[in-house]
Amino acid sequence: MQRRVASGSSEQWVQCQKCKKILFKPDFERALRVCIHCGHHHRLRARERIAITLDPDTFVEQDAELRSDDPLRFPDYPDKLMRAQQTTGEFEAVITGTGKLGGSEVVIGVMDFAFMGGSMGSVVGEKIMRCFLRGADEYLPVILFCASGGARMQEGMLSLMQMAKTTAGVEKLQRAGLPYLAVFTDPTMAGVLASFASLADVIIAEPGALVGFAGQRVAAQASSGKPPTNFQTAEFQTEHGMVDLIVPRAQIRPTLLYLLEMFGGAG
Amino acid sequence: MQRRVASGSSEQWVQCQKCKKILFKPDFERALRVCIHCGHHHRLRARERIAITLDPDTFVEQDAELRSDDPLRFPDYPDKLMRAQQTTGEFEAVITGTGKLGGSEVVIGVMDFAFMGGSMGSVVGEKIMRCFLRGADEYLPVILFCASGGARMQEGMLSLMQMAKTTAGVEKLQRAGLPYLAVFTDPTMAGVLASFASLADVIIAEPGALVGFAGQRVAAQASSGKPPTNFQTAEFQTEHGMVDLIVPRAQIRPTLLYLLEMFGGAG
Amino acid sequence: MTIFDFEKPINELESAIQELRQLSAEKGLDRSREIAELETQRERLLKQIFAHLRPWDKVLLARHPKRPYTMDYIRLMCEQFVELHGDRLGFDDPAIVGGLAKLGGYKLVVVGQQKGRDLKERQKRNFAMAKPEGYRKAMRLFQLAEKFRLPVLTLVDTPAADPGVESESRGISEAIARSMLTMFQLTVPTVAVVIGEGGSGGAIALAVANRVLMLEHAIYSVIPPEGCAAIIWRDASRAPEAADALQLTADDALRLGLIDMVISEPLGAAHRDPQTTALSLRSAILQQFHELSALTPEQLYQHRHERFRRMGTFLSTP
Amino acid sequence: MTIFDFEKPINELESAIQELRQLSAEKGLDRSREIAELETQRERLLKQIFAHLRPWDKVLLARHPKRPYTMDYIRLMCEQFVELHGDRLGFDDPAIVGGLAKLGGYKLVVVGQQKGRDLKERQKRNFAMAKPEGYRKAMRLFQLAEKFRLPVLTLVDTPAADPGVESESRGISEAIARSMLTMFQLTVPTVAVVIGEGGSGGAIALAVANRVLMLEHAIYSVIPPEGCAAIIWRDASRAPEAADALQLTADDALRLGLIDMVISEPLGAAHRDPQTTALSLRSAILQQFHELSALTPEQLYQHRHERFRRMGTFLSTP
Ligand SMILES: [Zn+2]
Ligand SMILES: [Zn+2]
Repeated sequence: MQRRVASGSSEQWVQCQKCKKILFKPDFERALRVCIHCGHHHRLRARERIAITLDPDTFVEQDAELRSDDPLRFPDYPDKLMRAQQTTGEFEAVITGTGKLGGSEVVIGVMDFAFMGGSMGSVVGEKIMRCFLRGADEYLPVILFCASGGARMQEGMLSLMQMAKTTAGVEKLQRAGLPYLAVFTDPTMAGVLASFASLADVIIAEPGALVGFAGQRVAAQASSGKPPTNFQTAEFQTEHGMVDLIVPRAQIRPTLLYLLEMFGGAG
Repeated sequence: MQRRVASGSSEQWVQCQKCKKILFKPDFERALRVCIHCGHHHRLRARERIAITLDPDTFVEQDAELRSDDPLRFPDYPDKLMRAQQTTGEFEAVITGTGKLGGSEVVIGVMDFAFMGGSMGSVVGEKIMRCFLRGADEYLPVILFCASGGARMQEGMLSLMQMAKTTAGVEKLQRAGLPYLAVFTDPTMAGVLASFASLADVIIAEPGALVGFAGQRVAAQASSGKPPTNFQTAEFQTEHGMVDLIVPRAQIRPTLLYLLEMFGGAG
Repeated sequence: MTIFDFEKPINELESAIQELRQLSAEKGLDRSREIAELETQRERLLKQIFAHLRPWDKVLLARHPKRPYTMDYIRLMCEQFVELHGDRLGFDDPAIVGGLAKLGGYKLVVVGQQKGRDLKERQKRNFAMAKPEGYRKAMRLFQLAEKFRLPVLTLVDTPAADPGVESESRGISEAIARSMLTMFQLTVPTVAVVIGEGGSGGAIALAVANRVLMLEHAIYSVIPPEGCAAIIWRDASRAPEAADALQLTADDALRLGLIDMVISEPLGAAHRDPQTTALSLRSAILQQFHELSALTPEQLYQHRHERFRRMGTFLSTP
Repeated sequence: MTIFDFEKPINELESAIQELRQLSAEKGLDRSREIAELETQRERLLKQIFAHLRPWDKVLLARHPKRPYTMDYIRLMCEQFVELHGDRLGFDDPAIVGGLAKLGGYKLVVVGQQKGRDLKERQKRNFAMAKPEGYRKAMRLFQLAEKFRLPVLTLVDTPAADPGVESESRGISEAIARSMLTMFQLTVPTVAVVIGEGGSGGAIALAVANRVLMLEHAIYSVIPPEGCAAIIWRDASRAPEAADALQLTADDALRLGLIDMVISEPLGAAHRDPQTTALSLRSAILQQFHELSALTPEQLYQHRHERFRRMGTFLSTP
């Protein structure tokens, strides 16, 4: 678990986004971008997550050829997509494929918040759907790391339908009796939380991750009382029965291994 | 529905137990013992309930030969049983059998609060269990009118086990795909509410019936806040999602008919 | 009654007709010729206006305070209906109603969001913004339908699921997700109709059906146009432009292949003639159930899955 | 530590032994002969007292504040354990713990009521009086067990289900009933052990298993003896008599045919030697799962139903 996260920057010092303390970058990377002072889990890019999760060099990407269209001719959508592709080096907000975890084959999908806020349009929905279908067809467990602001506005109703479509995928995998584990990373919101994300057999969350349905301001406006201070954190969701366990980043891989072992064989 | 309830008393006037108004007895009986002033539903005896529920002269009692034993040699239990039998004219706190409702055969069980507070010991549990098994075996819907203070203390653990036993009955009937309708009458409490009663496909309650888990004093003691004024009424339970619909006594038979029609055939 | 800009001239004519009628009745004068003339004028005006509705007009019509709501349609369409309450988990959400209905020979489970007509009912119904318990009640009824092999009809009319702190704390996201999951599990015929506002997750939670229909002036959207405008232009007042961009009308949904049928509303929209609207709705629904009755339980399950499997528009690079 | 009347002489001896030991260690004096003598005395006294425990003494032992609790046994018995939280409906009840455990080659779902050791934890755990959400978490874990074919172990230790207003308003009765129903639906092997207090509905909600065991000094009762005494004699202080009448000990349960086995506790009860108790518990549990592993899923389902079908004692008049 102490493998180094790939990094493009050459600076030697970084600042923690939460406690603002200055951190020595090699240490920070070795700690998987968890602040050693305050424990803040900084966001990871999708391929960084894959690197620290799967057995080394076992990831085989799937469905990388899918590209977003602009079905509604929505203002600036093609530009936004192009900019996202340029800044992230990815073609979409989720990277999916297969790989090995402790020697066993799994289907994995990792959302990338850096790509248009991890929003779910037709391509994200299709790729996630294919994860579930691949799991059901090839008799493999499915592991999804969620990081998303919700459905992608720019594809209108088509994005909304991805909520149903991905839920259909969960249903198919469930019916096939295979395990589905979800990891909520910062942030896991709205249309993603309200579809496939919440339906996993076991839900793990990273400490402090933002997890919720509506934006904080909308939630506060719609309520009489003041939201609690930990509102919409992973901790809040755990208190409210929506998360099975909060696991620090370095322990996520061993926890996934344990769960897959438990669900894999007869007792 | 305007059939007359059998009555042993010859007095012409009765007093409403709730609003204390004086009622002309023949009118009171014609109103199925619902006060015309305040709507209070006075308790009915089991055979009275059967008479106003089933098609006339179709009830065939079953398992009437079952009698309570005194397995724990519990203080005064045989005396209590004997007194209950003498005052009620019944041998146990539930009357079960088959009959017709709108021409269709049903299994019916009606609890009698007058018999030791409708408490559930081995005989009550066995008779209710047989209702479910008869329903599953003979492919008949099951209708249960509940009226009970809970498990029968005098049979100790054996009474406790009746909660599980009757629940097993519900499970068998469910698996057979047959309808189970429950009617909560005053009172439906504790071990009966916390077993077969709460597991019906549709739950009807009479207006104002006491429906709850623990005694009111215990509930209040165990809580920080004051119980609401309608605490543990049928209305409270409906607000809290535990009752499908509150139905005045005269409408219960037509409601049961409608529900059985809905559940009886394909759409 | 709220009068929208594009409805103003119609409403003025309608007031004039009303006055003339009253005058005739009170004074015994025959003003039938003038009335007939005004009515022709009204008809022409309605046709003119409704031929050129913009998406934002549809948003306003879908939210129209006189628009028929779920219980109105149930009353107007169904031969019989018994409402069932509660999620059996501690709550009964008035924003979602459900029960057992008879409709043209079918026995159905009907579930729908319910708006309130007056302020008091609106608050009680939380403006049809369902809380988790609303969807959990729906799921319970879906499972009852499955058990007794009753077809399911859902009527969708919600601005959104309730976004408040209470709903968040009871798992509104989970409830929406699981409601969709439950609808995918069913093996009975299911039909959903968006009758007013199809507001994002709160709407699709009840709309995972074998057939999804929309009334002519209903909308279906991933985000309210106001919210969309606030995000794009930081200006919620540009909602009409956002409504254009979002393509949220029934015709858009049909063109995008996301619904099966648009049900025409009477001239001037549903609130001008609820009876006629209910009749159209009824016959459209019966047609769907009739067609679906040819499918086996397994086929119904597969059909629903395949229906949603296809949704989405994307490219595949070689 | 609460010292019960019948434990007083033992505790006095134990204090004396402790003092001597300390003295030996501090002053370097050899008091081993006296210590051995006192220990023999203690052993004899324990035997004497524990040979004549009355039901009320067992009630006190079952509630003993030093008695091992669910998490103690999980720690002492299991090779590995990961706790899972939440009912996925809005709540996580600390009065019931559950998770995935490895136990002697078995992969298990383990669920049990959890008391608190100190005041703070006791309040947090609500004295192991579970609310509806506790049973709903349990049901979710039972269904997880069914899906992945994991045997289920439950550890029962509760004075009662929570009787408060909040629990009533969220359907504590329904939750207890449905927990039993869910356990009846399972087709995996299930074993329940009453490790302390088996308090009425709150206990049986987790005890619908293929095998039900009790620790030697655990109790299982339809009503707390205090409540029973209050009803019969209007005097809660006559609880010891009520405890006699209720026949709530492990031996009673075995004699009445309601449990399958009584697991012996070390001399002086579980709290005097948690390790040894855990070992006995572990081997008893493994034996049950070993025996049950011979049954098919359908047989396990039927076996559980038949087990409870038989329960009850009554006469049948000709
Ligand atoms: Zn920090
Ligand atoms: Zn009265």
